[in-house]
Amino acid sequence: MFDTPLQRLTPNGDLLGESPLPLEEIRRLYQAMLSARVYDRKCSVMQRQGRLATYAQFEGQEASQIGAVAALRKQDWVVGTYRDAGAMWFHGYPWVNLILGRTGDERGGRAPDGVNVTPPSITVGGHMIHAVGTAWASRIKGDDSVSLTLFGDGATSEGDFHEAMNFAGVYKTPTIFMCQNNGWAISMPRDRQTASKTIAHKSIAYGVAGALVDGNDLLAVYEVCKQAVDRARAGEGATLIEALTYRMGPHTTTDDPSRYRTNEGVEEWAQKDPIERVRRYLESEGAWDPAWQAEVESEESDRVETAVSEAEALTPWTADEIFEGMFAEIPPHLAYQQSLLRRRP
Amino acid sequence: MFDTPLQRLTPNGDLLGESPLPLEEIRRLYQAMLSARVYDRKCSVMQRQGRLATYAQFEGQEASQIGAVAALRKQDWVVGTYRDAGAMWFHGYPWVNLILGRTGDERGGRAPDGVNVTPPSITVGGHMIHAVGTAWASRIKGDDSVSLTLFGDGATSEGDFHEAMNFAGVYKTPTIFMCQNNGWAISMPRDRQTASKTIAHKSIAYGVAGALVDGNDLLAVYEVCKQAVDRARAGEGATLIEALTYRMGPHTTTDDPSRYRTNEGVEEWAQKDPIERVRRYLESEGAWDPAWQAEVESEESDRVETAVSEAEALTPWTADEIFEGMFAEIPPHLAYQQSLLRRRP
Amino acid sequence: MTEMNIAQAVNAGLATALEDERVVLIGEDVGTTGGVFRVSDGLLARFGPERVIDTPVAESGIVGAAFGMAINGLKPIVEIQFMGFTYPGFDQIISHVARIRNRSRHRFTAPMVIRIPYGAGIGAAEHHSESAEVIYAHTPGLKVVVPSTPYDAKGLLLAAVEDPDPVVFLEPIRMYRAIREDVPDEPYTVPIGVAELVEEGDDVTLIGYGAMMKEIGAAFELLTASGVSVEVIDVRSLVPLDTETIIESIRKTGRAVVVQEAPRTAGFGAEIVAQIQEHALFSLEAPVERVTGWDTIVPLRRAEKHYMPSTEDIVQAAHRTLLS
Amino acid sequence: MTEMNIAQAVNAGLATALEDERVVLIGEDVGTTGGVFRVSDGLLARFGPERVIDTPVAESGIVGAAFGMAINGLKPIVEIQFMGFTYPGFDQIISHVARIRNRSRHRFTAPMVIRIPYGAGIGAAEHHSESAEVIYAHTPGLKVVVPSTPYDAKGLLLAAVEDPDPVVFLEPIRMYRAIREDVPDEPYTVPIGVAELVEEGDDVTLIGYGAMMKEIGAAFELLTASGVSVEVIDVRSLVPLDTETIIESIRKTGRAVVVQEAPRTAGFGAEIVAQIQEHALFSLEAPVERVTGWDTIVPLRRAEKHYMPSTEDIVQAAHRTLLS
Ligand SMILES: Cc1ncc(C[n+]2csc(CCOP(=O)(O)OP(=O)(O)O)c2C)c(N)n1
Ligand SMILES: Cc1ncc(C[n+]2csc(CCOP(=O)(O)OP(=O)(O)O)c2C)c(N)n1
Ligand SMILES: [Mg+2]
Ligand SMILES: [Mg+2]
Repeated sequence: MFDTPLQRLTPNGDLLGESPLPLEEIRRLYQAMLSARVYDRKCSVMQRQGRLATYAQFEGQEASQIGAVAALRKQDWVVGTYRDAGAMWFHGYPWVNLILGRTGDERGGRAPDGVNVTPPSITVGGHMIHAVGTAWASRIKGDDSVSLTLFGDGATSEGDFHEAMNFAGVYKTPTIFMCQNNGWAISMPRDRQTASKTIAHKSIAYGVAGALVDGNDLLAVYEVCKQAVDRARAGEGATLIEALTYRMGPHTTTDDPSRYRTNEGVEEWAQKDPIERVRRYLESEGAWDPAWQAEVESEESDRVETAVSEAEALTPWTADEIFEGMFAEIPPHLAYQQSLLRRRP
Repeated sequence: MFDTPLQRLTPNGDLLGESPLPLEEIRRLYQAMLSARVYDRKCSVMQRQGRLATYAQFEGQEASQIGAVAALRKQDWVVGTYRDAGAMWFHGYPWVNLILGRTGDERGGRAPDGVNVTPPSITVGGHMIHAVGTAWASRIKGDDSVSLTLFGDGATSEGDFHEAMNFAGVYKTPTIFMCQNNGWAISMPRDRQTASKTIAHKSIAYGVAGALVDGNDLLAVYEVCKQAVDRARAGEGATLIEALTYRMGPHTTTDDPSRYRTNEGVEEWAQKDPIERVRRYLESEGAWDPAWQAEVESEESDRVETAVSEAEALTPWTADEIFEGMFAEIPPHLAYQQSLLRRRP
Repeated sequence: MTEMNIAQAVNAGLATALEDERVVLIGEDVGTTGGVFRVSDGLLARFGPERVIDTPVAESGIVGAAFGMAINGLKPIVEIQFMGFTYPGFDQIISHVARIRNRSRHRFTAPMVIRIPYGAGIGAAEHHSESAEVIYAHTPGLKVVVPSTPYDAKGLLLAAVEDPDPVVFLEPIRMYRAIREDVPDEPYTVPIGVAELVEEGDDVTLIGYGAMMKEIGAAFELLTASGVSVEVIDVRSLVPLDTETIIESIRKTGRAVVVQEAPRTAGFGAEIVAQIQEHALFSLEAPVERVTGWDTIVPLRRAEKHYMPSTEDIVQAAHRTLLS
Repeated sequence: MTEMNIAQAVNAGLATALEDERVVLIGEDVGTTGGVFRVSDGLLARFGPERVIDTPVAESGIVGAAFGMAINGLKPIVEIQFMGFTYPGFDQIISHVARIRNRSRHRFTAPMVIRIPYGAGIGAAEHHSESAEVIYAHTPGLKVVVPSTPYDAKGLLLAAVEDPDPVVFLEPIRMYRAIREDVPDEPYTVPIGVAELVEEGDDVTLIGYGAMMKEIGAAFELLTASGVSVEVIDVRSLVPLDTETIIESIRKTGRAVVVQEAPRTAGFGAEIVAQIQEHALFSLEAPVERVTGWDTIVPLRRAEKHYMPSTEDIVQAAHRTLLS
């Protein structure tokens, strides 16, 4: 069980078996991956320029994130982490929100109405159970939304992962647990994180379906997630998916990976790049040309620039505003504290 | 995997395969099970008489507890719960301590020097990781003690179970996880506690050895635990053992099981009683007679009576003494509070 | 009107709340057995297992799942069996429940109630006697209420369910069956953030909440009998605290005893004292007295009485304030 | 003597502590990377992976395993990466670490140190800015210390390691590299439970701890320059609190400002105020002022400054006390 990860596209872009998606859709997802990478790299640069607070790159994980969200419908929920900007954005969370958050502004946390994407979880592990709750509520309310939660290999060590998986198993909630095993939890390599053979094996402990997939393979990720989503929507319960991928960059912009890993892993995984792989496939199908690529990249770059300018143009909160997010109405003790704050010079 | 629990003695007392223990030792363990049952029943009675606070009976689980501890050496650790009095006692924790605790007196929590038995865990789930720590410390200190932790089926749902198992897997600590699956966690039946096929299956999630055993079969429990202890002592890491048993009584003396279960389960399991089973076996081997049984029961009954009298004879704490357990030395703020308390009329 | 005790009043409140389809009750043993205190007795039969949910033993999971339900449109009422078992679920409360409104700038909210039986006095085992209310009171984003009467229990519960924000609802175990009073059969709310002036008097103000109101009531009787004119305030709501009612009283009496069952150091009583001296220092004729539990683990049954603030402690403290 | 900052002083203290074979250091990323703040830099190389232990991401597991080690004869030093990540491990601290001595009547003890970087001021993401010290201060069975200087950092750490009981050791993130001073190379301890009288003065007492000592120091300068005679107390140890030093000072100055970065309601400042009014009410010439963070989530980078108590706030508060 869980011996080899599902693969549909080899690193060379060769299709194995049947494609789960039509070519046009693959082009659309390719474009999304490209966009995500443009965003991701721009953010790293901006962080170095001091325009963003700490930033957590997701380069290398684009297929896991875009492929997973591609299996969802608009009304479904996405509950992810600080490293899941690609997934959040592809489900409708605007770049400008993500960037706002990264400049250090709470307003970034507000998804547009109708977009069921929670703010990125900063603490590790606590958010997965929320996707059990949202999925459960959907069922109680009688709508057929499912909930996708994204998390890392490290997060599986937290007790909350266990409680979330166990609840999902007992109550058969329509939840898809998407573990992006990117090899590292800050400095902790996957094989020191748990002695479990794979993370997919952990599904057994909860009587929940499990799957192991090449996380750098857009088509395989999509296929596995689509099956999980269909099962969930049909009332057959949750699935734990382990997507094997790699964190190409540092943990965050404050991290120095040279303290704990050599470049070997990075070089090895560069050969398995999730974007290049699809590009080769598209090219072999005559569905890719450099001009299109350049156009997408430059358009996306502009879009991100615009988002950054928008975010930066927003006047920071006034002192008064920091009290406004706490309750529906400001209670007397906060009003009093506001008055104390106002007398500051 | 984990399809049928290991059995060595059928409910009729027929031996399957080879006995892991010589007859004399089985007689000794039989006697211990009897003693435990005498204690357990006496406590229930005393609780009804108002002489003990809430009491959690373990009737039906004697083989799981005595069999497990029988596999230990004196210097090993036992880390159990409110329902593990049998195991604690058999590892050297005096009845008088257990009873003191149940009368509502902290002094019951003090194991004699050299007896490595922690006070019973009242909160569910938190103690298992302690047995990872004690085992780990033994290894760091270079002694070859192992640690046995006992817990219930319900406890496996807590996040702390997960973190304990995962640490045990990663660090290969010499820890034996003994889950007494007694079918219930207060009103929650095992099949609503987790969708895992068995609890033993959960070992897979941690890369830890697992075993499923008939928890009402003294010999099988001993055999499985002995193997686990030997592996642990040899540096081969932890084992998760699921012992299938049944809680014959209420959850505690304040519980009313008729609210959530019929008597069927109790009657069914009465046929598989762990003590009667060994009795039949011993009888068939000519190693049991009613006079011996009566003697053991009455001696033990006296011993428990004496323990009760001792416990009750102890003067309750003075007001002053409640401050004395907090720190090695009473710090000024507690001394101040003591002075406030002293001015009480 | 029906005469009932606090357990029954909470039960009645829960039944009323569950009439709203968005409300679910979730916790360990809340269904089949009706809860370890029988507070949810009969609700499973009436509202079904989809709305009255028995869970595995996993407090973080319970709070976290309820939180997920809340952000997706439901109004969960969580029961944690005893306050000592909230700690494993504490991260969910502090890191998620209390923060989602701010984190998402009102896009997602957690209109949920977390019911926690709390307090000592019944000779229970360790962890069954906790009074850790100050932890919640100190956590921004939570409201914290504590009824001490059947009427308030039902009314505050329904106010908590109505509230658009998370409310920690503390149920004093020792009081569950200690008093009975007439409670309206209709739905009604007791507003959160409003203290109750239980007795009016001129010489000294006794301030408390939860199970301590019983000791305060007894102290009131004794003090009154000895000729002292005593004002009594049941705080009822720790957050938001009704500072005004307290300060007004101190301005009148100039003396106060603040009673809390929790350990002394940095308990909620300290906050009340701090606010009194902030707003009414020059009205004080004597130091405000704190009558509290000690900075010890609540002792087990045989010595528990040494821990509990008693009527006599309160009477003595009141007399001390009257000395200066 | 070597000039060092707080991060280096803690590092030096850890290295000294690890000379004792019973001491282990355990936490996320404490080994290979030397901790996210590099506070344990070099210790893995020096003491090996059995004594400097990188762990999975599991705070409850870390505290619980260390606790198990402690009752079996070791003296673990736990690092939790940020205070916001202690909550998942909170149950272990409150239910086990703080209680085992009482529960086992001294048979088992938990001589361990729980190191927690805490506090805001570096523009970090949510959960990286917490000041939840009062939760520990309110928990019976724990000692709680907070150094604000390199000298105290090393000395208090070594005192905490020596202490036979569990000590929560809070490291003010904002101060890690903010100041440098000479620190003895030899082992030494700063006693737990003793406040430091940093400055002597007659008009008003400024009281604080941790990162707030920096603001207090700046306020001291400004106030002194404007002719006010200011006394400054660095509490250093929340539990046990050095009440005597505080009360003595108030008896002299009659005025005080208590500063805490944590949210206002029921923060540790309230306890200090409560004790002042208990023991020195009639010495007070003015209400004790509390300068605190607000009952909000610490805002993210762009608005964080609105949360943080500032030098100016303290100066103003001091002036207010001088008005009456
Ligand atoms: C409860 C908690 N503990 C610790 C941290 C510090 N921390 C941030 S990310 C991280 C590693 C997470 O690894 P993984 O889950 O694999 O996700 P990745 O960063 O690789 O995407 C840690 C330990 C945290 N944010 N929250
Ligand atoms: C953290 C915590 N949550 C809840 C409880 C209340 N409680 C006491 S025993 C119990 C059920 C435990 O079931 P199981 O682990 O199967 O053990 P058993 O009682 O069957 O021996 C519960 C929920 C508790 N003591 N601690
Ligand atoms: Mg990772
Ligand atoms: Mg059980």
